[in-house]
Amino acid sequence: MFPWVDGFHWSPGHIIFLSLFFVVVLTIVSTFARAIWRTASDFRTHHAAETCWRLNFAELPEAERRCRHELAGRLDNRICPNAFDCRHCAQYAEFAALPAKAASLQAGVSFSSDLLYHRGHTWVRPEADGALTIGLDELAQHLIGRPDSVQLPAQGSAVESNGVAWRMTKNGHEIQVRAPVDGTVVATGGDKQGWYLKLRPHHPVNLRHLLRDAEVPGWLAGELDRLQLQFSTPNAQPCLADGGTLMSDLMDAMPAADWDAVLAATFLQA
Amino acid sequence: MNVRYGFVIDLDRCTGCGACMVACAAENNVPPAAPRATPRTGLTPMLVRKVSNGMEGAARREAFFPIACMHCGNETPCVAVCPQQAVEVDKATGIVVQMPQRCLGCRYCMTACPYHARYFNWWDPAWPAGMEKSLNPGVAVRMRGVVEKCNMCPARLHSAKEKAAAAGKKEIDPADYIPACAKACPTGAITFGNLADKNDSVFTAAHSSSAFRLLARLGTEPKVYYKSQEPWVRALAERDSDHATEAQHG
Amino acid sequence: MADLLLIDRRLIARGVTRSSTLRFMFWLVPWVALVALGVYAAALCLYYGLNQTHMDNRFAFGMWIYLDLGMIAMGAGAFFTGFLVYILKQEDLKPILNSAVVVGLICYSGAVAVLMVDVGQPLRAWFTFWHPNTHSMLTEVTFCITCYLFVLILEYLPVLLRNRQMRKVPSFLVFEYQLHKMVPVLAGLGAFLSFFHQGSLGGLYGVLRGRPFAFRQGFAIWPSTFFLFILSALAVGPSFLMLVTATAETLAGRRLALPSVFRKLGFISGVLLGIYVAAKAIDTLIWLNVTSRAVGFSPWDFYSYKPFGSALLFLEIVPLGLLPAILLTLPMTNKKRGWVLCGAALACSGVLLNRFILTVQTLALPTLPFDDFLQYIPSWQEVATFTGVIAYGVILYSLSYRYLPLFGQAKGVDKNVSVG
Amino acid sequence: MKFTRRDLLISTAGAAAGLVLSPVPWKLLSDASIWTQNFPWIPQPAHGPVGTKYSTCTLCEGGCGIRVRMAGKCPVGVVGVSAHPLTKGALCPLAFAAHQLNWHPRRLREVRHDGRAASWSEALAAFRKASSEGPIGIVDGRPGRAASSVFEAFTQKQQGSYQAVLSAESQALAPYADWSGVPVASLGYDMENARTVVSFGAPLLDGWGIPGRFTHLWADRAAGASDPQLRLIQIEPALSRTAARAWQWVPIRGGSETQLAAGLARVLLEERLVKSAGPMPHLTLDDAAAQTGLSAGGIRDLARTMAENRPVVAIAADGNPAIAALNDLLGAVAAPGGIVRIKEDTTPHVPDAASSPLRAMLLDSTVPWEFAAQADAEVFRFAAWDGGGNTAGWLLPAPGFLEELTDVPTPPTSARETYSVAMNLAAPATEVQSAAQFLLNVDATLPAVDKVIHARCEGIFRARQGTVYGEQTLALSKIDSAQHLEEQLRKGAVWMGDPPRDGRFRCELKEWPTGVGVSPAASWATAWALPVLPALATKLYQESTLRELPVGRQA
Repeated sequence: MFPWVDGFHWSPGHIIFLSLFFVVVLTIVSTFARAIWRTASDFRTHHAAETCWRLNFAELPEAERRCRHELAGRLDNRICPNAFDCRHCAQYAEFAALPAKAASLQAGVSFSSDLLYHRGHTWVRPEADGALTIGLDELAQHLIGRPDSVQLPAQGSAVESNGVAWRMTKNGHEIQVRAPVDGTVVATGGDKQGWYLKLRPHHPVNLRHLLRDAEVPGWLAGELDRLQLQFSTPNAQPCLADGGTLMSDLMDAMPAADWDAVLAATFLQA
Repeated sequence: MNVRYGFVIDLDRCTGCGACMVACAAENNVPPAAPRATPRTGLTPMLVRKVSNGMEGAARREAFFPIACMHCGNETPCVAVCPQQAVEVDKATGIVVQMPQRCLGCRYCMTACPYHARYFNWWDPAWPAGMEKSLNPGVAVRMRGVVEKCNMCPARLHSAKEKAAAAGKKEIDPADYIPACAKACPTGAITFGNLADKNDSVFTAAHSSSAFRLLARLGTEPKVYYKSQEPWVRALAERDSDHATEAQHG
Repeated sequence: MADLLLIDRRLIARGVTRSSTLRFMFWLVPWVALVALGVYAAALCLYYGLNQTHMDNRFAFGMWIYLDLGMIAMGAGAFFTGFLVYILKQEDLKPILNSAVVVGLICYSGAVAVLMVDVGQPLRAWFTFWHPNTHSMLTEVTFCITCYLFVLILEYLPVLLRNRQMRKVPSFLVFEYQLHKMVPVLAGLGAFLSFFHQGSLGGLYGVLRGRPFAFRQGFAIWPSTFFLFILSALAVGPSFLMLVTATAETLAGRRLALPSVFRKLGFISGVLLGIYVAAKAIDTLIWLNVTSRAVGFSPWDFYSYKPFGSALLFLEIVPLGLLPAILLTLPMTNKKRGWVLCGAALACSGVLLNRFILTVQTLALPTLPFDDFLQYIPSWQEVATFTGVIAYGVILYSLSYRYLPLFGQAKGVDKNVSVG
Repeated sequence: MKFTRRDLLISTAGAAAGLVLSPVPWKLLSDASIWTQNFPWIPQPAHGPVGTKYSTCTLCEGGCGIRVRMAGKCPVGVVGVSAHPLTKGALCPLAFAAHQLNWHPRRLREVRHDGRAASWSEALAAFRKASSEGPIGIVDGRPGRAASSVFEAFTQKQQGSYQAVLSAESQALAPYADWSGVPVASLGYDMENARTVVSFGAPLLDGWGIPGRFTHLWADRAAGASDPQLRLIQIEPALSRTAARAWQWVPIRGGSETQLAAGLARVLLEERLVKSAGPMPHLTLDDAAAQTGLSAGGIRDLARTMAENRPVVAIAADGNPAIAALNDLLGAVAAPGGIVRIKEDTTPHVPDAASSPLRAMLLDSTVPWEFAAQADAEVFRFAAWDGGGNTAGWLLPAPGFLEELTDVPTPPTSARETYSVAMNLAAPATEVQSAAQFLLNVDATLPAVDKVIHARCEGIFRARQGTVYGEQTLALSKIDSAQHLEEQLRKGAVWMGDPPRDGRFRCELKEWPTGVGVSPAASWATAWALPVLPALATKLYQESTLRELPVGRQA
């Protein structure tokens, strides 16, 4: 194999053969190494969370990738091509100018027009001091009720948009909640406080990608429809009375439901 | 001097006693047959095969073909196929050397050999208790899972070379190097020598009119010559294409 | 048990329906049993040596080498589909690419595993790399198959990392993404390696000067069987993929690939098979009239031993060669799924028969004038190892199908995601 | 700092990469390959100096010269001695692996009595007791050795009986001895001067007599030639190894050798193809043809061939008197190329009348296991290898191959008298005693084997004739002392006597004999007295189809 190993010949056939072999081996090794290197550099340059999110987004069912403008009734049918990041959407302004349909949601889940909503069922509230408070929306709270445990990031650690903001467990299910915005953690709350994180944004804050106004009821209506569908398995208890209120602590109330699928769809896991 | 060792085997002198087979095995520390070994799984670097003229009754004739590695001199089939150079043709002697310690036991060489002169160690080499003391010193025992064949008794060549070196000679005395089978043959049917030396008796024998080689038409230039005056033996050996149908009926 | 159900559920991608855990486990039981038996048989062979087989000094190659030749021919779909998709840009074949990679990985890893049992001293397998004899077809095969196995593993890795639980690890997901971007390089490399080892497997027999039944003349250092094996592997790879897909469809009870994919694969397979059959016919004629006669053998005598009659040669070339080539290419039959699958099955049988004849008949035929025609019946250990590898393939494919996105679930990942 | 999953992955990958780049995997690979080359369960041949000794093979009566390679006191190889006057370097296939025999699994390793382990002292006590109670019979498989003298001396003193079991070759010579009064041991075949050898089933090319003597003759004068100097005609039902290579093979019905001999004699006499007018057999030619399965013409042609190519000698596989009578008719008795007398000064040997009934029998290790001892006698069976089956009485481990000092007298069939000595070159693998040594322990006044050998050497030296074939070939007259002669013989030389000055003897044959010999299976086993085969004999019958495993033998 090498000139110092028995059986090596300085003949053209031998040299050609071994050269090709080493080229092939080097190609395989370098391909593998390059993939590892690029992975590492993605993490170093904070692109990893973004990449993960986009790969995840691509795997989501079409129904879960609908454009906010469709939810608001401005458009009839549009699948988001930007992984819900409207900051990069070239057509945002064009669509946002269209008139929205009047929101008329009475699905037993409330929302606040003060809050900006992320599609992963979190809300963002800009504070006067420039910090952003983040909490779980009402629908998610109804589903989970009181979590068994909450694992919050340490103060001072960085949270990336669409990355994991915090983790919770409930009845053996691990729930990863996606962060609606980038920022450094300045304070942590919990389910008792009604909010979970306070972040200080890294850059001048742009919250264009978060849902607001007429988009929120449209979105929630769709989410409730989905839940209705997911709970309507033969052995599931009735949970959403028609037009009624969403029961609280559904995970405890309906242990037989396919919570794996429900939670994944709710928190945007492919 | 150019040395090309080879055998000339006079089939007319062969009585099929099998002394060459036993002597070969004893010299090269070939293990005795494993309990389940058969002629198809045996280790017989030298193998005497019985052939007949295919007739029955008083007209039947039998002869014996001692078959060892033919040490092919051209396009040696086993050398080219070995993936890891465990087979080599020794340039100085023309001996096709099998190196068991290099062999991984893929058996490709065995499929390549038209003479079926290569053998696989299907079992661990084993002797009855104590019998390992009777092994030939200086000849390593091959392990299970490798291919072996006639290497023309390398230990004998080695000691002949040592003897020549001790005497300050460059070339060995031909009398010092005779493989076990040729030495053992009680009728002198197996003769060994330098086929490239015009003065060697095997040269004359190999070029006699009654000499022939098996499957010579494959073009591999085997270095084992056979001799026979008996027409049916020659006809059998040189019968190449039409044997198939006959063998099937016979 | 409940945990097992939960684990199973959590491994299945969201939004796809798979059979119940229990049913899947029942499906696996016989295959796991076969693998266990195969592992036991292989362990016997490794511990006691190859005397556990019915191979012998004449039949130095047996069932296992046949299995290797057959599996590697069938696994050709992996490199060929990759080549079609990434190099020839046949994007419509992309939905079956992952399935092709799994089939390839199964065939190659199975073949390598069996080879490790088949050699007498597996611990010395690396000698081939350390002291390579570059004249040997087996060296070429060993080098290429080993390298290609790594390529297949690298191609399989992105598929594996796209499993629902795997992808939850961010670094896995990012690595999968980065590796996936480089798959075209791997596809090209795979095509290069496969070209050589498929050919070298054919050359394995074609160079055997001492076996006039197998010996062929050729081009440069490669005998004609080198090229015939490449062609036949190219032809039969897509056919085998179709058969695997159709079987998976039957078992899953749903369509996994578009009819257009079948039509396209069938057509490619058919055209290549046609070329192969023509080349094989010409090669056979040259061998009959020139090659074997040059070394003094009357070729028809090779066919005088039953059951290896000349009918087998005819069977290989016409009903299992020409016929499927026509079925797969003719527009009338190419459109019908049934006919395409029938053609694919015939094509696969033809190539498997070709490998069988080259392995078994070559060794059974006598060469010396006083040799006999030999029979060889594999031992149970050989059969068990053989079926163990097949069962391993079924299990790996079943698991991959259940937990990984094998068919077209990777909707436009590359196009829509832009990072950086 | 917290150790995250990511850190774990990175450190694992780093460790793997570091391991690959370190020498560890390469060292492991290389060690693994070295290990595969020297699996601990594979025997390693001995190292150290290897010497060479010359001796005589004692596995059968053939008396072949052997050159033994010795690693210390352990024989590691056997080859022929090309300077040997009888064998010219030839050996039977089994001799090449004879050095394995001492480790044969059926080697007797302990004294056994009625199947149970016993001791030498118990055996000695039992034998002493038996010997005091009644006559002892000693059976010898190879008469004429120094040990045979010890046996005879014991039986003479003890009023017992000495009995010799003759080999098939010796039995074939017995009719001539009976008719002429010359002892069997003084007769031989002068095949070197024959032009035709007609074998009635004797395996001439397969271990008969002295393996190598006739095969050499045949190879040099007959092999392959259509009109050879030496015609070998094999009369045998099956196409044996000898028949296959014979000039002519005459397949006859099994056991009809007597009838064929009679038929041939009738043709010879009727057609006056022979000078003598011996007794005419009663059998007609047509009856002979019918009984042998040959045609009358075939028998006539055979008789003519024999008569035309004289000297001719017929060789029986057993003691068939009809074949001896045929030789007498052909003029092959006491004639060149026929049955010859190899020494003149021996007095006819009259076997001791068995003093019945015997109290006990001592069977020497040379006695075949097929020998049936007197049923009610206590049996002391000496053997190096267990022949199986017979476990009654005493089983006494005897010296194996090259483990005993013994002498080798003229082998049967030899045309010349010979004498050689086999030394105890090998260290016995177990505690062994030869029968002669055992008797010496019983009665210390008996002559010891080495004393007898010494006396025989003195006798040969005094006769001042013959040649010694050793390191050099020397006429005996050139050797200065009996001491020197014995030294030479102990180093592996062989003495060969000159032909007797007067080799005349006559067979008195009044009428054609009607007795029938027992036709033994003409296989290699006839030349193999031992119950076991060397391990490597498996090459011949198990790993190839060259031979069949002799009945009752085992490797």
